[in-house]
Amino acid sequence: MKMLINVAETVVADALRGLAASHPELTVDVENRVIVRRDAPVPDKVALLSGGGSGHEPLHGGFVGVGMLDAACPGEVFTSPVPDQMVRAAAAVDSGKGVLFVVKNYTGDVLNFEMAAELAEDEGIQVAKVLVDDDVAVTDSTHTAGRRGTGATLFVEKIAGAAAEEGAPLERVEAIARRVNASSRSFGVALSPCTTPAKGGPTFDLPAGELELGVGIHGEPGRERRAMMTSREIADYAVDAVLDDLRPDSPVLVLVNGMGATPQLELYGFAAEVHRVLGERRVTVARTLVGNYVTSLDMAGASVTLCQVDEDLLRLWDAPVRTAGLRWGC
Amino acid sequence: MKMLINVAETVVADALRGLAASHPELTVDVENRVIVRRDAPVPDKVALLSGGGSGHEPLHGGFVGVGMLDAACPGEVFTSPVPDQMVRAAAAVDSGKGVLFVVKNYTGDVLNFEMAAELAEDEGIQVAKVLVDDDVAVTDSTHTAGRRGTGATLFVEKIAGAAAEEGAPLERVEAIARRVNASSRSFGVALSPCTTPAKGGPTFDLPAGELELGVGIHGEPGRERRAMMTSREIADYAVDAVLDDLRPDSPVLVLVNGMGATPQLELYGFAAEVHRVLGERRVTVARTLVGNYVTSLDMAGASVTLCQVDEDLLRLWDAPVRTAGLRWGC
Amino acid sequence: MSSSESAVEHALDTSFFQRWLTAAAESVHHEAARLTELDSAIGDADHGINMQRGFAAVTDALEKEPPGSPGAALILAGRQLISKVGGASGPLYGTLLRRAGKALGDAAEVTPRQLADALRAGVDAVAQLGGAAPGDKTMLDALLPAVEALGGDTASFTAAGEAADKGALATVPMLARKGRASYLGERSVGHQDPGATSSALIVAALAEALR
Amino acid sequence: MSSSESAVEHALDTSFFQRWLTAAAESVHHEAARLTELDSAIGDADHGINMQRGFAAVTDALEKEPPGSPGAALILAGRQLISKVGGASGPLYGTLLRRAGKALGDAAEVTPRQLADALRAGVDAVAQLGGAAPGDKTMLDALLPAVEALGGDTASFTAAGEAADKGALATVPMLARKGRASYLGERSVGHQDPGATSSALIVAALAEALR
Ligand SMILES: Nc1ncnc2c1ncn2[C@@H]1O[C@H](COP(=O)(O)OP(=O)(O)O)[C@@H](O)[C@H]1O
Ligand SMILES: Nc1ncnc2c1ncn2[C@@H]1O[C@H](COP(=O)(O)OP(=O)(O)O)[C@@H](O)[C@H]1O
Ligand SMILES: [Mg+2]
Ligand SMILES: [Mg+2]
Ligand SMILES: [Mg+2]
Ligand SMILES: [Mg+2]
Repeated sequence: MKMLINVAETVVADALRGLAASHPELTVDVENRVIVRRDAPVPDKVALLSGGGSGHEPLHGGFVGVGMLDAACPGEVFTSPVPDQMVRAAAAVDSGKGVLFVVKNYTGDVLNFEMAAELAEDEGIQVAKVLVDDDVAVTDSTHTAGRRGTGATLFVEKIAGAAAEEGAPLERVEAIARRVNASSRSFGVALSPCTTPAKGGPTFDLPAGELELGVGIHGEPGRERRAMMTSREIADYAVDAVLDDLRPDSPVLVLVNGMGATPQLELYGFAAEVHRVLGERRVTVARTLVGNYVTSLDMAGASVTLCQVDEDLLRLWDAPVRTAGLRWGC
Repeated sequence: MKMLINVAETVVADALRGLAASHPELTVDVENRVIVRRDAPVPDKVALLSGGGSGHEPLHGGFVGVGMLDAACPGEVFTSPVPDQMVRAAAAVDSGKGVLFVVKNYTGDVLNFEMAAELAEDEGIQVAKVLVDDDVAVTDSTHTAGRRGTGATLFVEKIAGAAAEEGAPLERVEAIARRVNASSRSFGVALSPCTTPAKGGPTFDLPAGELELGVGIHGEPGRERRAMMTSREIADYAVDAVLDDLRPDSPVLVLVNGMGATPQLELYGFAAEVHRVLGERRVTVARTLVGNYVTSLDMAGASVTLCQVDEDLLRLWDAPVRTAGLRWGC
Repeated sequence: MSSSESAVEHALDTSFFQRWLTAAAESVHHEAARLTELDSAIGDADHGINMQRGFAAVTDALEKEPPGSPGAALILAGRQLISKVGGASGPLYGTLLRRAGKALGDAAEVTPRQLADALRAGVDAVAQLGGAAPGDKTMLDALLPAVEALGGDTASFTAAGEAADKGALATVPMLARKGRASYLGERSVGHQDPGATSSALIVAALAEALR
Repeated sequence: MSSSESAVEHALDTSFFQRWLTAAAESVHHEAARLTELDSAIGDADHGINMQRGFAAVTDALEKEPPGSPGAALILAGRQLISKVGGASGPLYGTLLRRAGKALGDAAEVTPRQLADALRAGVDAVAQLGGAAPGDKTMLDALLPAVEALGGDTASFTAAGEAADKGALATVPMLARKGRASYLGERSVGHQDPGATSSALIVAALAEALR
């Protein structure tokens, strides 16, 4: 499998160099793998910090900036970052008002962020944590690692980031982040596996004419394999899977997310079907975002995330944001 | 080849339905294939109209909005739109100050827009045209169809769109558009072919371990096929090809454009190499844009576009823009 | 059809033109995959689907608003192609038929010679619009030999079809200098031009329409 | 090595620990592709590369800042794994070694029994941190049998290696309930757990370090 890279070993560092060169509004520490808002620490502001394996861009580095994250820590491809990164980043962004760690629910992320939180607290930084676990394809039970964190991460980071930008204290920013996560559910499908630079080939075999239902974003196969379905059928399946778990009684934010290699033409066609199902299920849509936001390298496929919002959350969603990957209002 | 679609025949209409559902700030005429700013015609403003084959999204429909295009006319996949679309769109956006057609230099686009211009003028609409032809992979001579229009289209639409938004008259908007085009050059490479819905398979064969240099955005093979190169080598080759033709003596805008299926992680790594070469060649970078903007369905690969700017053009580039595909400042 | 018969059939009425366009549409429909395949090699893999969409609209329109004269039939068809095809081939074929239709005026019947002259005018308009010359590996390389071969009787229709076919075949070794294939430079050599191929189908339909 | 020899070698010094960690690093390096392959089936295809990166940092650190005691060696190694691996395995293996190192204190030499107890404490810490139970198809399924097999003499190192191997193999029919493989539900059955496999390599290196 061909890739636009130098060697597998340097893909993350190379991408960070490119991010630094392309976005002067970011401070990128390539060696230590920390991406920080150039104006950090923002005085009297609660800071948001996230991170996770690379390969999901623009998540998280593309979400660093005004109104969203203060710092992001990219790990190796599909590998959670190490505590040293988070501790360094926390020190760089803490204004004294504390730092919220936004953590996707994967064992690796959870453990590394937990260690980082302890170390950061040892250094006198107040830390709160929110765990994102929105993927309904995974049964949430004490007998599993719990639901994965996927598309809802964007909603959590944007909305909690807006609250922090408004000057909310750490407890409120944390509470909002938890509320957004609790109000969000996702479901994803893959039409093709992805290719990790280290492996150089597809992470799983998917025969022609079949698709994976309930995939995550790390190249892992899904819960179920089926004969290829139409955009319409996939939308029915995915939205119903989400609505089985989340029964919105107020409007929703909709993220129609591309996994990386699905053309925008297809993604918007899929968005049409998602809106159709939502209409049939009498769910009101407040805002829609369509694009490649929480990706899985070159995987073809898409995911749907719904986030039920009230007026307060919607106002925070609409608030200005200025990052490489998401921008409006400023 | 699997696609997230219903049937090949409806991909464009389906995508337009999705665009309409997701972007209430647009008026989308699905049947007649016209995408228009909801507030069109904007009083006393010169209107910008573009269009071309589908499959290059967000180009052009994703660039309709404040500070960029007033209307876009999507054709079938990789097929230029028909004059009826442009005539209808021109009538919808003309405020009386005239309409600038932004046309990529492909025989089909040129002929269809020419016919549309004649018909629109018959209806009393003042029309000016700018031809975008930035692709240095194609020899520009009277014995060819001339250079193709690719990445520079984004620069032309953004900068001329900003001028129109400021209230510039048609001649000035047209002159600026021409200047941007004359100051822009592009070069693209493909690591994989793309798959058109109608064909259902790759548009050309590219053996493992080889890449196409000098590709366009319609699934056509490039000028030359070579053994696979590193990101560093590709950046050297592409930037030098551009600089052979454009010798900037002032800062440049840089577009590091993904063809559709290249992960952002790779694209930013490539951006790092592009910046490296530009530094070595003593070219100053004013702004950089990295992402999938002028795509070719699910093709893997990237293109580099440079646009030499003076202070006036840079100010127009930085001016607010609010579209589905490009947004800042508002 | 023997040449003695053809003498009395020299007058081509509106229904002949309808049969011609319908035969062309059928032929394009059957060969659509091949046309797309040819366009995939040196273009963007849409010529078959473009032509199919366009000619489907032509037969639709002929049914819905039956034209009153040969000229009206060609103008109607040309307008449909312009409105439905897009791409390079839409305006070019549309112009070909519209221009030829205009040349025929509103006569209820025309002679093969008049048709030949009208098509010649149409092909000239294509050359002017597209700026291509013979040998540039375009539809012109089939259309020009075809109009050369058209004469004063319907027997020449078969000859025109053969000439167009030969012309299309002759595009294989050519280096494309117009249209999308020109981007490939030397790599365009060795492939038959899709537009020349569809032109040959349309010209061949002339003789079929005599039956 | 005969059991009569092992009696006099019961004292394990810092260099033994360095040899152990170096042998583990080599083994991980050689088996990296296999570990990644296993992780590709039920995980995210990075376990080999993760472990390789981590243990390369361990051997580097052992060279650059040679530890003064067995405990210091394990703590140094654990810290490196935490700082360099990431993923689930980094904190877990890091905790295993740090915890075991802390249990050994700053003694210049330790007995096999002390090592066994320290590793038992380390494995308990892994269980607590990760929340996994035996049979959940994780590294614990190799580590627990290994510490069970460790006894008062170095001969038990070989037995521990074999027990870890058996434990790793026994993960094949298990349904994953922790870590990334748990997302697959039933589809995780039939694959060997990558972490259990790397654990077996690390435990097997104990006996190698005796040579
Ligand atoms: N300038 C031109 N003059 C005459 N014919 C042309 C010209 N450019 C293209 N063509 C013809 O059009 C054909 C391609 O048509 P089509 O595939 O439908 O359009 P597009 O190239 O826009 O995809 C070519 O094979 C060629 O015969
Ligand atoms: N909760 C847990 N407790 C014990 N071991 C675990 C746990 N979660 C995962 N593991 C182990 O970690 C291994 C995966 O490590 P690795 O691939 O490096 O990390 P990641 O899963 O983050 O990519 C699994 O094979 C399993 O043995
Ligand atoms: Mg991992
Ligand atoms: Mg085309
Ligand atoms: Mg074509
Ligand atoms: Mg893994």
